[in-house]
Amino acid sequence: MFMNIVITILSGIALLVVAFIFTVTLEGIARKIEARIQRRYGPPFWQNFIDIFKSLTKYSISHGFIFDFGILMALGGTIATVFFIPAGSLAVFPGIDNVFVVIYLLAIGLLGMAMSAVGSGNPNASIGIGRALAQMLGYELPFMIVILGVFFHHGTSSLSDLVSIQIAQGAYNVWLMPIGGVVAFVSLIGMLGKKPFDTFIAPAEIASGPLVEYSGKYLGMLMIQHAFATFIEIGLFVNLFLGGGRTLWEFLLKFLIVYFSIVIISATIPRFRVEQAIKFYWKWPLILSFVQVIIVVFVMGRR
Amino acid sequence: MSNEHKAWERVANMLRSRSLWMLYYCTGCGAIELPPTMTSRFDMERLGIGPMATPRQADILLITGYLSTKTLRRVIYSYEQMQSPKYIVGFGSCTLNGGIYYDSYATINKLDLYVPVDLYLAGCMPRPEAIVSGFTALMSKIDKGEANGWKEYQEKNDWFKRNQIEALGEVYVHDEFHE
Amino acid sequence: MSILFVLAASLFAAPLFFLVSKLKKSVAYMAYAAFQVLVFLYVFFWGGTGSSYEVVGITSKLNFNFSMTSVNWFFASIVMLIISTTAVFMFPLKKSPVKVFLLSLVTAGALGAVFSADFLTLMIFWEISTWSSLLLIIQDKEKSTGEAIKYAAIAAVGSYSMLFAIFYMDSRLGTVEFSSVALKIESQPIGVQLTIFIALAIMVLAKMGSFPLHTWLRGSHSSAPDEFSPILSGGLTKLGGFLLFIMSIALPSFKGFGNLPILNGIPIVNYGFALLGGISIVVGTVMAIRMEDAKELIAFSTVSNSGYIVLALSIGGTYATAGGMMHILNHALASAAMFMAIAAVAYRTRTTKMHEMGGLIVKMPVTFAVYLVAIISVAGIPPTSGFVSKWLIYQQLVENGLPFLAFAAFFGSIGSFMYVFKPLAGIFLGQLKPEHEKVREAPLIMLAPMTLLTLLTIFWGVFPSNAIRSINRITESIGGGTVDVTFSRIVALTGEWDSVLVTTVFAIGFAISLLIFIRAKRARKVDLLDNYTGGDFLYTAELYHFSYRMYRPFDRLFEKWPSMENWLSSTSEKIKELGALLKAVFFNRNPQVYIALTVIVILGAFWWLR
Amino acid sequence: MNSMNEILKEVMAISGEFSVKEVTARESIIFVETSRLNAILEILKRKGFSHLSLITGVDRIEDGVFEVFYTLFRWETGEALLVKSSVSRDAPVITTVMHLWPTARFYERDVHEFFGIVFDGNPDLKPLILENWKEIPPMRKDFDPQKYSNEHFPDRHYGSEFLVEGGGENE
Repeated sequence: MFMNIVITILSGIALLVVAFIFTVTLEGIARKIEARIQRRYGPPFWQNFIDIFKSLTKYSISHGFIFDFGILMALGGTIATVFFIPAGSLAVFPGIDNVFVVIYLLAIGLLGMAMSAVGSGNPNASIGIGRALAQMLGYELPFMIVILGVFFHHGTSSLSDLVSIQIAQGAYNVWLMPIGGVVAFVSLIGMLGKKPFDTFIAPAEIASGPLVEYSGKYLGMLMIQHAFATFIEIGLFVNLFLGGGRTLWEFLLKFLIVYFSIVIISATIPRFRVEQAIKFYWKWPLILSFVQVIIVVFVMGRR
Repeated sequence: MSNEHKAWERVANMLRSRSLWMLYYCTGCGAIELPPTMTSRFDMERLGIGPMATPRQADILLITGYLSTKTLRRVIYSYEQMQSPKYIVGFGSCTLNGGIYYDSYATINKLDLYVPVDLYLAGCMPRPEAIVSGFTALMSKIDKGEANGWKEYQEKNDWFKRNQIEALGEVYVHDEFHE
Repeated sequence: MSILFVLAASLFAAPLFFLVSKLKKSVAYMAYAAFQVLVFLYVFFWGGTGSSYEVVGITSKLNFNFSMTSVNWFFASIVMLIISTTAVFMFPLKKSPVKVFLLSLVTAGALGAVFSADFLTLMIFWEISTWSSLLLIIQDKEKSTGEAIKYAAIAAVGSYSMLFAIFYMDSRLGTVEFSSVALKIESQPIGVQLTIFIALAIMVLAKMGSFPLHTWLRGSHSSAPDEFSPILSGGLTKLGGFLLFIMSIALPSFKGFGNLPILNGIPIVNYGFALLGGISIVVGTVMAIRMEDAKELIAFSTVSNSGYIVLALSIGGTYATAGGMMHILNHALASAAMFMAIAAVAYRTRTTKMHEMGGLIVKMPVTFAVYLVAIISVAGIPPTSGFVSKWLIYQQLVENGLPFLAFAAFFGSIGSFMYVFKPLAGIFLGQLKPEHEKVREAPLIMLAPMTLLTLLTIFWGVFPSNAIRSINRITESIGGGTVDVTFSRIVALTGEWDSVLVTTVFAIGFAISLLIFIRAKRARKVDLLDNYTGGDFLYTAELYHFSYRMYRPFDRLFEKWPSMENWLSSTSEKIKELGALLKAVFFNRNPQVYIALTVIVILGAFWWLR
Repeated sequence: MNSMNEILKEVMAISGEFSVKEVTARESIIFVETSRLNAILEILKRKGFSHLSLITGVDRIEDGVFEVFYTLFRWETGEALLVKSSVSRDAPVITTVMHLWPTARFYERDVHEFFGIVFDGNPDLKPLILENWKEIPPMRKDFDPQKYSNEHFPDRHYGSEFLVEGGGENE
């Protein structure tokens, strides 16, 4: 009994370190890709590490208790969710890493940041948070309907079981449910808040939205939270639809491919308005997700 | 300072020099030189310098050209909202000695009387090459730990405040648009 | 010490409190609160000892039957918990003898309804509490009679349909007892079962405030006195849950409608009823997002959450039933805590309009904490009990594969992030309004019940097994499946999760971020006047608190949608004109027309009744 | 569409002679005393010069007068007309034209701030651009900006080392 507690703790720490280092380097490379698309060189790929640690060394201001507590809640919730994402062979809680728990634990992070941003009393922040929550209603629905189909077909909603089923079956869910895979990919772009759907942190319109009053260490902590959130969301997609990977490296490779395709898409598309984004998500992705789920439930049936 | 603290400070300076965030606040005519510096021709981002929307997140405040008394009040307010360590870069001769507006009733002639300036860029207005070389000079200055304008502002604060009151009468003004 | 004694005591206590409060209000209120708490403790701790059954004969056929099974105990303890905490909570609020009389009548009615063993007693006691709540709504605000009439009209629709169901049952089955009806109903033809089911369903929809009959909730809540709203949304709507449970789970509606067309495992009638619940989730969420008054917003969140309960209990199955019952408990706790927090704020600031307040976290931190935990539970986020019930409902939706109901459930839970956050941002965060400078924290007597509800929400969130075991006892008693629960882990068909583990992992994450926070340089505290405003100076900070129509882009999406309330008010206009026409035709002045009409009616009655 | 000269003749017929100086085919200047200024502007507006594009002032300190310019513009033909009138420097008061063009309110406020000309009838002669300005209106020729700048904004004193080495150490 004591041994597997030590193993879970060690694999938990390993997962955190892998998640942090891998995602932040990936974000650095993504900045280089975006620069190349704009025909310039872009910063070195370890630039994001420097930005994070520079912010942590700076002085900062605080707008009171809820401003601090919200950030701690955001980072704490997101770190807690990272433990529930199996990364290839590195699964910290095999069997009890339920997808609904992951999605709703991620909501703690959003709620914490929302409280702290509005607690700063800046109108830009409240407008940004209003947009973020409204947009969440847009991209979350198609994703949830599609994964409902996945759980119905495989009869389980635990991530590690889904991964082992897909590996054993040899067929990834993206081949079994191609429409579902496309819909999940599109709502993944919304989840990450990448270019077409980043109205809530629009620097030109609302002075980077919720981030307007964060300085120094708060900014560093939020950048760490953003890195972990990216790892969770893309890890969720890879595990659910691309079979997660037998070894850690296979998982990381799939993670990299998905991330760079999103970066390339987001580097070339201008920003949506919020109601356009919601209307977009409630039109095609939602209809396609219903089509997919009906196919799965009534045609394919259980595995 | 204990040598452990000094070592930590050296690492921090190395980090600060390679990641400078510039505030989106174009106070004068030199601001038009910044887009070419940021975009693909001169690509300021490869030095780790990028634009930021709010003073809370920014490290550098660019005073790009002549500085009227009204703008100086807003510059002081934004500078105090920025978080130290923070640096100010003065563009062109108008911030050095008043430039062609030396005899105007509205513009100030010597910027570092009111806010501590870490780097001046000569030229009316400095072209992108001058700006990039200026930034690399600022980066090496930060790396060596000599860019301490923000410490000066804290230590000699009353001297700065006295100059500001002399030139502006009062910094926080009530105007008709904000009642 | 049987149920009868408790019921009789609470019924006769009502006039007693009225007389006492005529002399000394505070003594009456204290006695009322003490009585309610006593009843709650008695009911809660007495329940576990098996079931007892008592009959009160009034005429040969008409008698009241009361029973104390695990179902009665579960609902009785929830309703009494809400009523007793509100009784303690309302001490500082405005007191009046009529109010304490009506409140104790409401309690007596609710208690009787919850202990009932047959539809008739349930109906009678339920009407006692409905009528007294009807009078209670118009106590505070002057112009609230319109809202009360709307509530009375819709409640009447419900009670008449239930009355019809009772008489129909009596004529067809010969009995109205739950257990005997359950036995006899299978042998009946489909038509009979269908009419009973639909008639009872209308009563449930009316009293719980679900989709077609939800328009009364907003008006009655916004005009009800602050101390009555928690009881109305936490307690009385749960009686609807009690009837729903009896109707769809106790009377085996699944076997009864077995031979109707099945939609992956659910008979078409139940699926239609669940669909109504789903629509009520979506309507409640969308309307709640657009409200500007905190009490109306929470009223619509009650509409949305009662939609969840209707959806869960009508699709049946082990996990949806457990989820539905757990959701009744969670929503009772959470909405009572939310209403109490808003009432505490209104007690101090005299308003419930969100954009007239701001920054009250500085003045009322404990109320903020209570409200925060309540909205985390309503939004269904893990460390609180709200997530447990939603998770169970999702398991059943996944198990049966119901995409449209699942869409409504997901829409409700994600939409709830938006409308629960709006009062938090509008009332507690942002800059403090100058007139609220002297506002103090709510009195201790108000804070105690609120914190009790919060601790219960967190306790059942971290250790749901405690609540689920008592629900298992209920489902076992009527032969349903049970959710197997270890100390911290809940196991369902399509996955399991460990609530204690989730909470500890969240605590570890919180500790790591606290470590980073402390390791870095201390932050300089700055008040909300020193904000980034594009370089310009900020003097009237409270103008910068953005909370009026916080989700404008979302509102613009739903501007052109038809609204249920306008449709209903236009139909009521038409009915009024029709009434005027009839009045002109039949009720003219000369008496002969009256005599002729009455004769025709009597003849018709005789012909029909032969 | 009658040309500008015919319009001016009609105006002269109504309100008496005034001198006209033609700058280009489509632009000319007319000199009017302040007493007739309002009537002529009103007639010109009716005759087609509907757009007031600018009010500005010139300080003729040697003649002791302020000249106030009203630049009118005619959309149909694209002709511009400068109506010039002068006001004495020591009592610079002129009636407002806000009743003809509401936008004149800000032009008059600007001219009042920088020349000190009072437009009676304009309710809103607050300072428009300068903040906390205590001196005399700065556009007047008897105001010395150099002296103000030296008093309020000290200059950088270039010591000998700057001139000799030509700023070597900035590399």
